[in-house]
Amino acid sequence: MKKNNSGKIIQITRRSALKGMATTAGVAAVSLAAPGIIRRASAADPIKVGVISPLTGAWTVYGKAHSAGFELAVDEINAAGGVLGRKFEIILGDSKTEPRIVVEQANRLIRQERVDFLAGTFSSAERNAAGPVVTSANKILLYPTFYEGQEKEYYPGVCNKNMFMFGPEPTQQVWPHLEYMMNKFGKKFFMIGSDYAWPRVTNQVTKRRLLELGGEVVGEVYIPFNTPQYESVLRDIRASGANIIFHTLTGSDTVNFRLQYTAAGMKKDFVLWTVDDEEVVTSGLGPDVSAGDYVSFDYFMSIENPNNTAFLKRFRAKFGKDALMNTVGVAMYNAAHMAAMAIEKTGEVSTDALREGLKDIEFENGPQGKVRMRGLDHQMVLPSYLMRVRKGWTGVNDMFEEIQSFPSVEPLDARCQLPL
Amino acid sequence: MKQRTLKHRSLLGTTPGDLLFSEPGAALIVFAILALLPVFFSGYMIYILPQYMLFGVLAMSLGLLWGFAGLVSFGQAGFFALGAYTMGLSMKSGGGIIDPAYLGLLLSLVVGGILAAAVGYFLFSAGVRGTYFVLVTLALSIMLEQIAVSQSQITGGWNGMFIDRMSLNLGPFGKISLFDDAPMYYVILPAVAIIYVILYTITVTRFGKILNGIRENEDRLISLGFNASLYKTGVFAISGAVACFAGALYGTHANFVAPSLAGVLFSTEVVVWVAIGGRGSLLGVLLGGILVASFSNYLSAITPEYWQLVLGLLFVAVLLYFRGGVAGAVAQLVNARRAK
Amino acid sequence: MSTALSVVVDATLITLILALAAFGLAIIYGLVGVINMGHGAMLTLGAYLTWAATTAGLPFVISIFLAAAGVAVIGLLLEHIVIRSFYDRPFDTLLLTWGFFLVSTEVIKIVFGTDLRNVANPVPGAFDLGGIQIPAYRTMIAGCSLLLIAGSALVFFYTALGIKIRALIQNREMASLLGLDVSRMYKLVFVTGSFMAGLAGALISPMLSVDPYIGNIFLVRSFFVVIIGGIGHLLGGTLIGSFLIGGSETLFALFSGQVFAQTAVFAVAIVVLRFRPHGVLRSG
Amino acid sequence: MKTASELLRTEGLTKRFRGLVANDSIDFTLKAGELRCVIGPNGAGKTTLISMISGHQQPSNGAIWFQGQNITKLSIIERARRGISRKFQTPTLFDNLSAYENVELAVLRTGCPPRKRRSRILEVLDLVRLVDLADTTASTLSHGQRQWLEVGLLLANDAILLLLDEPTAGMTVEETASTGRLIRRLGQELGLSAIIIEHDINFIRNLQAPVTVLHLGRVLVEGSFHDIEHDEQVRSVYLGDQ
Repeated sequence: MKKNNSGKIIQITRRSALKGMATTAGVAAVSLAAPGIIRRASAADPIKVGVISPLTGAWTVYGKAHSAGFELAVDEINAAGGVLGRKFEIILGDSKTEPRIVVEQANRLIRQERVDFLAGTFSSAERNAAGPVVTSANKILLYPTFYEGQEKEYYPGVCNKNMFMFGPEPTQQVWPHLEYMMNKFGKKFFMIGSDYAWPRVTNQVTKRRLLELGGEVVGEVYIPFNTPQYESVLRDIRASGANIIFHTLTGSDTVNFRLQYTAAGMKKDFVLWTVDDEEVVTSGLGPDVSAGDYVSFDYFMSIENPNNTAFLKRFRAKFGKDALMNTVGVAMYNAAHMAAMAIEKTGEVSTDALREGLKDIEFENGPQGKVRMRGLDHQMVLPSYLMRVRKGWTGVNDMFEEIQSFPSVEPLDARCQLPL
Repeated sequence: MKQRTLKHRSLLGTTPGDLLFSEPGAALIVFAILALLPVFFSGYMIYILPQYMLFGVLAMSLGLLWGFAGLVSFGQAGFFALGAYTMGLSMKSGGGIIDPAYLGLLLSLVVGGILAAAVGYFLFSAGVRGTYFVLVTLALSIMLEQIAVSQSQITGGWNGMFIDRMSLNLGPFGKISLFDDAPMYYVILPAVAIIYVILYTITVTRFGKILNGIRENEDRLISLGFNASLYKTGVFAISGAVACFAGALYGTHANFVAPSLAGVLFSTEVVVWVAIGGRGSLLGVLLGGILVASFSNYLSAITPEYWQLVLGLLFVAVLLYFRGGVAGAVAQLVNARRAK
Repeated sequence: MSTALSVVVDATLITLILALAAFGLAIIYGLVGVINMGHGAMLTLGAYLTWAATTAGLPFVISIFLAAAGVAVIGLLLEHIVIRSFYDRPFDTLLLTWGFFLVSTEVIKIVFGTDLRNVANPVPGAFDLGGIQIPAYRTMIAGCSLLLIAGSALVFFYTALGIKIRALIQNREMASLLGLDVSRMYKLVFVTGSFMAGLAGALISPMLSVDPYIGNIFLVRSFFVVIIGGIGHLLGGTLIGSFLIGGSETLFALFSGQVFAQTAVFAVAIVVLRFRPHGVLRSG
Repeated sequence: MKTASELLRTEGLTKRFRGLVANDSIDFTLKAGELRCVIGPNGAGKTTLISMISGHQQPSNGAIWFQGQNITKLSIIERARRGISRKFQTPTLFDNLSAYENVELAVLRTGCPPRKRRSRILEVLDLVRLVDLADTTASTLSHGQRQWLEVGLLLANDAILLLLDEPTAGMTVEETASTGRLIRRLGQELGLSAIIIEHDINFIRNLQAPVTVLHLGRVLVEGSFHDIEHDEQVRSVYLGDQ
């Protein structure tokens, strides 16, 4: 270590000239600025939409369906001649699954690409990061993910008049199925989730209804991200005497936990109900690990209705027959179509017009059926499905079997200053 | 002392040419260019550049440690995030008798400095050196991230925390809003320049020279009677304070902070900036932070996978072939030119 | 009673699996002094290669050895191209192996994509021990871990090769005077460590989601295992270190949240490092 | 020999490494301004003795007195600040810094006021004959020059007692001779004391300093070079080895 034959370089560096650096900075400055040259909008110009998706980073797995849903919808809108004679143009930004990058990308899309509105962000943290940006720039954000619901204290990440929520929240995703699960399997719940807001709030909301129905929470644990080993948790679950494991782990921890839960031979003794694992994650789990578990969402690829059949046909034509869709991708799809309808309705491409137009808009062709954006709190009214993972499934078509469903579930009002 | 013609540079006066070709001269040009940019440009670039400049400051906080004292920290992002959280909490608290933003900035210096000093003293006084120090700082940033996640009632947990944009409180003369890009730019730019000047000054003072001694040969320095662990604690404290302060400004600029800002991946990104920029030169490091971060932003939209790969390869190449980084290479070129 | 027993069982399993994950690092760090920040990437590579081999239809047992061999080859290349000229500069090897991590993670993403993968559990089911269900596969890899570590220790202490390697570590100059080919020894050690890391990644793959960052879960923990156990104490050090890091996390988690347990273990590890920089097994 | 001028005294200084006894109850005294050579075959414990005096190793038993104070428990740093400064067997320098910067670091620890630093540095460089190489990076100096530079560091560090571990190792005959002249000058002109570990018999002879012979960790004999040269024990130790 002490002998450092390249020390000379370091030494010279400290002492001397970096004039070249200044030039580099200048060049970089110009390259930064070049795309920002102001363009004037005209009637024939496209309507620009900034889409922020997790294309790289920890949640890349969800990123594909996420951006694909929006792209498919935009193709359909443009094929039908666009809106007000203008086509949609997507400008994609990679969030890298990092809230910090969302701030950068949202600003880039708004300030430099001059998009008319934004869609996307994936996790609640990403959405929250975008909150102040869309508030100060006064742009609309269409948010697709199932999430914890809106509480005033998290403004401007929620309860924001510039945000529209296209995914389900717990009173839609969980409440409708609690009675069935309790009657069938028992009243004792063990809650396990990743340690952040979505699992915690989801559990809190679930608990409220559960207690009303006479249920009981016999254990509640939150797991830090990237936990490799689950011995003590599995032991606690076994000791708790629970009937149902209510599961809100996400990311790779979902897989880690489920692999070890299955390996411990606990599948036969408990019923597991997850509100996180859509087609992509369940595919990742594989049939042995996922079989027999319960899942609830607003959308599954396997739900049977004409809308979905037609939707999947178009989706597969564009993205290949093995491409996966999920609740988030479908929410992005709905978001694009509903934004187009809103613009058509108001005849104007502006934030105010889009906000007014989206309120109480109905979309007949949602892959999950007819859906409606509630004007009061910008929360989507959606169906809710409870599914069981089939034993020995071979693909998304036979992955889930339907247990029960509700075509249209009104969520509780958002805990915000209403109307937004 | 015999009267002789001596070649040592310290015995010769500096000529104007020397100034132009010295690091401060180059820094003057860089800051002048940065100061003029908002005159010619507006929009996203003027919005985002202050953020990258703060990344540059974060890089300088590591550059001081690594390039001058020979200590590598894989935990600088932890201090950066700590600063952002400090700012956020201070803005929420309303500040009491002093302006909350100023309180946040002040506290960030204190909190970052004290945490680094405590950790540094704890380790250095027991002779924990180089490689172990890296591992501890790595663990430190993981711990800070986990604390930010788990103390959700204070930090907002994994969902993050909102931070208002600060305004410039001029006391009796009122307040200047920093909501728009240009005013914010002209607050952050001088802050960055001042930090640069302070850090540069540190490197040429007695303290800075002793740091060089630690980097070159800590045992020799101890044998000369220097309390090396105290100097190392000192430089780590300065570095922590600077990173934390930059984080506070970043927080109020981005309006948001989440735990992943403290994470290992971001921490090590800083190491990459510094290596590429050239750890021996604070200006090189500053520009390394600004340029690599901005290229990351632009190129990642075009080729997200390959850009990271290129960055990784560049990092290895710098370690193997250009230990002085870009700044070192530029300096070599300039010196070669001048020698002719 | 059964809780106590199950805590013991859990702690044992965790200790041994962590020891397995840390073992390759312990070899490389302990014997040739390279802080291999690419250790996590080697675990990840081992897991992905296992996935690739099993997906191609190969039996699990063959797959894990192929995967380990693959990682050993990559380790060989890394050593030959980069590391071998930096053995006397631990700081540089630390950064260079981190560079290896950055590059190989991106290459993994490009080659294998970022979809969630998993390797089918080759030994499903659990067996009953006094009312406690113990997963068969985990028990099996815990056993493998013990065998590997004990076996390596035997080689290390009782074979001619092991004695040569130890001589080398104690005095590099002396070893070269004795006519040992120092650079070949170093290469051998580095490749063995890479092989062990690959094997660990392969064995762990059925328990975890195979993603590009799978190995990093173990990276910092593994370092603490090696440091706390004492560098160069291959058998006892690795096991004791694993017990103190992994086992104590289980114990902390009994009384607190999991997040707190992880943070607390790191804090304790740092304090131990401060007061016993050469590990708990070494005096002074 | 007046005790008033005593600079350093060790009492029963012992160092054990596991089973091995490196220094066995060494009583050693050095006057202010005295130069002393320590010789002995390999493994006699010369470097261990110096290391215990400089604080790089802690004695297993015994005490060290410096300027009338017990310094046995003091750290390297505290001893250096009292004026005990050590040159290592292989030159230990700030390799990537210039000779000037090397000496500057040593000066920075002393009470030298900033405006006098430069002249002090040049004075020291002049003394060790490196003033023309002030700008040269230490790692590119010749081995002999590196030895001198390290001696320069000790001088610039305001050392009173210089511990010189093989100062002429790797030097040419000419360099060795001028090193001898330098060390004598230090004693005569600057009133410094030094303990010099050496192998080069000519060097020791020319230095004309008292010699301590260590053997198997013990003081075998002490005296002038002339006495030592003709001492039977010494002869048997050196010749008996062959």
